[in-house]
Amino acid sequence: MGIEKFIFYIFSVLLIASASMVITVRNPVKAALFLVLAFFASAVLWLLIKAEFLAIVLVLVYVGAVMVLFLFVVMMLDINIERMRAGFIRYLPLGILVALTMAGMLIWVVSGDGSAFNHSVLHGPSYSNTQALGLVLYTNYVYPFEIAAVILLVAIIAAITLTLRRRPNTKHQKPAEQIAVKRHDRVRMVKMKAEERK
Amino acid sequence: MPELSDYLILGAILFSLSIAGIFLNRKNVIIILMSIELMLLAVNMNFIAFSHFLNNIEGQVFVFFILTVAAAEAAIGLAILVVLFRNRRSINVEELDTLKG
Amino acid sequence: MIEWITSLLSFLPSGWVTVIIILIKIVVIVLPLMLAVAYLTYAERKIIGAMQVRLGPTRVGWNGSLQPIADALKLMFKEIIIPAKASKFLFLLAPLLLIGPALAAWAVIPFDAQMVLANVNAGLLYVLAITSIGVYGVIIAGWASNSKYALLGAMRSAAQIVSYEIAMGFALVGVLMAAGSLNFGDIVRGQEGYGFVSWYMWPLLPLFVIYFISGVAETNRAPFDMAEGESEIVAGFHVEYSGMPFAVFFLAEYANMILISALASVMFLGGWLSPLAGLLPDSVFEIPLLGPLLGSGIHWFFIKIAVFLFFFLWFRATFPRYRYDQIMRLGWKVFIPITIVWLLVLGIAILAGLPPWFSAA
Amino acid sequence: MLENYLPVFIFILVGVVVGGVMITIGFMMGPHRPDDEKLSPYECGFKAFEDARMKFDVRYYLVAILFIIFDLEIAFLFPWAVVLKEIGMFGYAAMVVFLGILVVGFIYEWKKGGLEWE
Repeated sequence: MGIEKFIFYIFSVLLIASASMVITVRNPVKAALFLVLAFFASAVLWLLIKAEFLAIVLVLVYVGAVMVLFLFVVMMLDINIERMRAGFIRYLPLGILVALTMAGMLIWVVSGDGSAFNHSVLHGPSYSNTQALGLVLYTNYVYPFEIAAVILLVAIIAAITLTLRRRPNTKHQKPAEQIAVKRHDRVRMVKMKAEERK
Repeated sequence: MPELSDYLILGAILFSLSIAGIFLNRKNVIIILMSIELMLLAVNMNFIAFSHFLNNIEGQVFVFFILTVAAAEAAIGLAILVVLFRNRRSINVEELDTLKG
Repeated sequence: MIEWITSLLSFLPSGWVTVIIILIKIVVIVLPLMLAVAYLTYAERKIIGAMQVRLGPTRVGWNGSLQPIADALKLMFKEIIIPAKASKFLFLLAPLLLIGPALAAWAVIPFDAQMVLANVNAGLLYVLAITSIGVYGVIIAGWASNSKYALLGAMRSAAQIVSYEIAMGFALVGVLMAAGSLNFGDIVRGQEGYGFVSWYMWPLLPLFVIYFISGVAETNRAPFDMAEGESEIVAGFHVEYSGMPFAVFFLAEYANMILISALASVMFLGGWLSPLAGLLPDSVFEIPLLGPLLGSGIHWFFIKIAVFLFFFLWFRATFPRYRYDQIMRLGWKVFIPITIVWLLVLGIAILAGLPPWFSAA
Repeated sequence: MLENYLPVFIFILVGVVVGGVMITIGFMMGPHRPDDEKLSPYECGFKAFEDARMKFDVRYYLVAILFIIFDLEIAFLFPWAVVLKEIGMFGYAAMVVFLGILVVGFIYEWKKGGLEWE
């Protein structure tokens, strides 16, 4: 067994174990942390088949950003865990049944001798996965690329319209106005005679 | 080296696990969202495996787009969740039936 | 050296030898780093002391030079308090999540033309990804403490770190555009040519400034230490920590400072390159003793790091603390627009082949 | 390529182990004399009267959401920056459009006051 295969099995087991924990663990905070672990394991697995850029982007965007939001939400909304768990046992047999059927069918379809499909090539040390991706992404896939921008735009607008609620009577600092202030706006020089002491 | 089928089987197991996750946690929106993330991860796993073993970079381009859409989905999903929690004090799926006729 | 170790370990299988050599190299990086962290705290107290016309530590050792060791020993013998309602595992995991990335990022940083532990193609991306994990340490520390102040501090720190990470990411993209490579070694080699004139800090000046300020904000250092604010409020997300776990947080903060300085010097100041290489005639660098000193080498890298670290301390001694809304405004409303505009300007400059930085391509 | 990532992986492990060892040393060296008062969460002199896990200003979520979107934007910029010289003016124009669309979102956010903290 080569070292690559060994790494593959270790991280596959880690991935499957953490994915199972995500769906069964009681505390949603722990579920989110296990999901982070799952993303890590898959990043290593992707690295194993030379998808260098995407593996790191997975860590950057999912672990670094999406899961942070998940954690924010599950930590800060004090969710009643017990009530959410109701029905877990009831659906357990059905869930296992569906999962097993699904997994069985999928594995039956995809297993077999995959070596016929192995057209992978060994790249030299100067090969950059990021570069190869970039050369395709901004030329052949330029329309999907722009659509991705539109999707992100929609996400920005949706997030703001959903969550932002202006509170009345809040005070903001306006630096431009502060800087523009002249002395005579604030200070009035008054000339007066010295008063006699009483 | 691991074979193509190794990755595909892993993807299949992951996908089934996330389906089970949706069944088991059908009241908890947060876990359902997490299961969806796992599901997309399984799909991405297949795309990347095919991309590598068929020596075609376009599979990875697709994964990039899936990542984008999934991240946007998670962002909006959680935004909805936060607003929901603020209005209803609950994120239980069964209590979200206000629109039912 | 490496051959000698290899021959010494020849009785082991070759895979193990590789791992052991990597471990030795890591130790060679980590130990001086730890020492640097310890003496950075000393430098901080001495320099800020001098700036405020005080002496700083003087008692332990000559001029207080053993003070950091004494501090470390003291922290070792302190009781580790874990709050009653805290989640024990996560509480102790949090400091590890901060120190791990702060050290691991060093794996891809080139110290010299040959000295780099992992010559990874996507080095810059790796650094950005690994440093973004640090925010977990902050959030988990705040949440696991089950204390209001810790949680408040964690939310503030996390939001601040996350905001400045965007500006930082954009600044890194600028470096990437200039160098056309994600590999740190290539980034430094792209700055060769006319000494300090060829450094990327000139064409990327706004990004350079923004990168460094964001780095200060990322590490929660003054004047962005709002979440900590030791003279105003309690200590932020690590208010419940004591003893060694606290020391680990402290260590991570200082290790991050050194990391930011190292990254800034690699990306904007040409890493190990001498500011004079290419400007002076070659014969100057062949003078014994003086020549190697003026020529490119690892010492220039350390000098540049030291300069940036001095800036960190200088900032702390000089600037009054920002208010939270001011921190967020600076990050979102000032830095992000500037970086986006500059990236587009830079794109034109690169496509037009602006000399001396981009003409080679 | 994998050989290059092995040191990185080991370094991550070492980083975590270093922290772990330090905390273990602390546990071995330090005293253990817990009492109720010591283990209670920090308060300004009074007993904690509610669980610390409370609701937060929705603005924090908004920051996190916007962070995801900008992070993705950065992720899209990375390969572009690497290949900019190869794809030339066409690639540059593609990115100008991309950033233009997102700047619309950014301006919307700004005008709506999504960036104001009070």
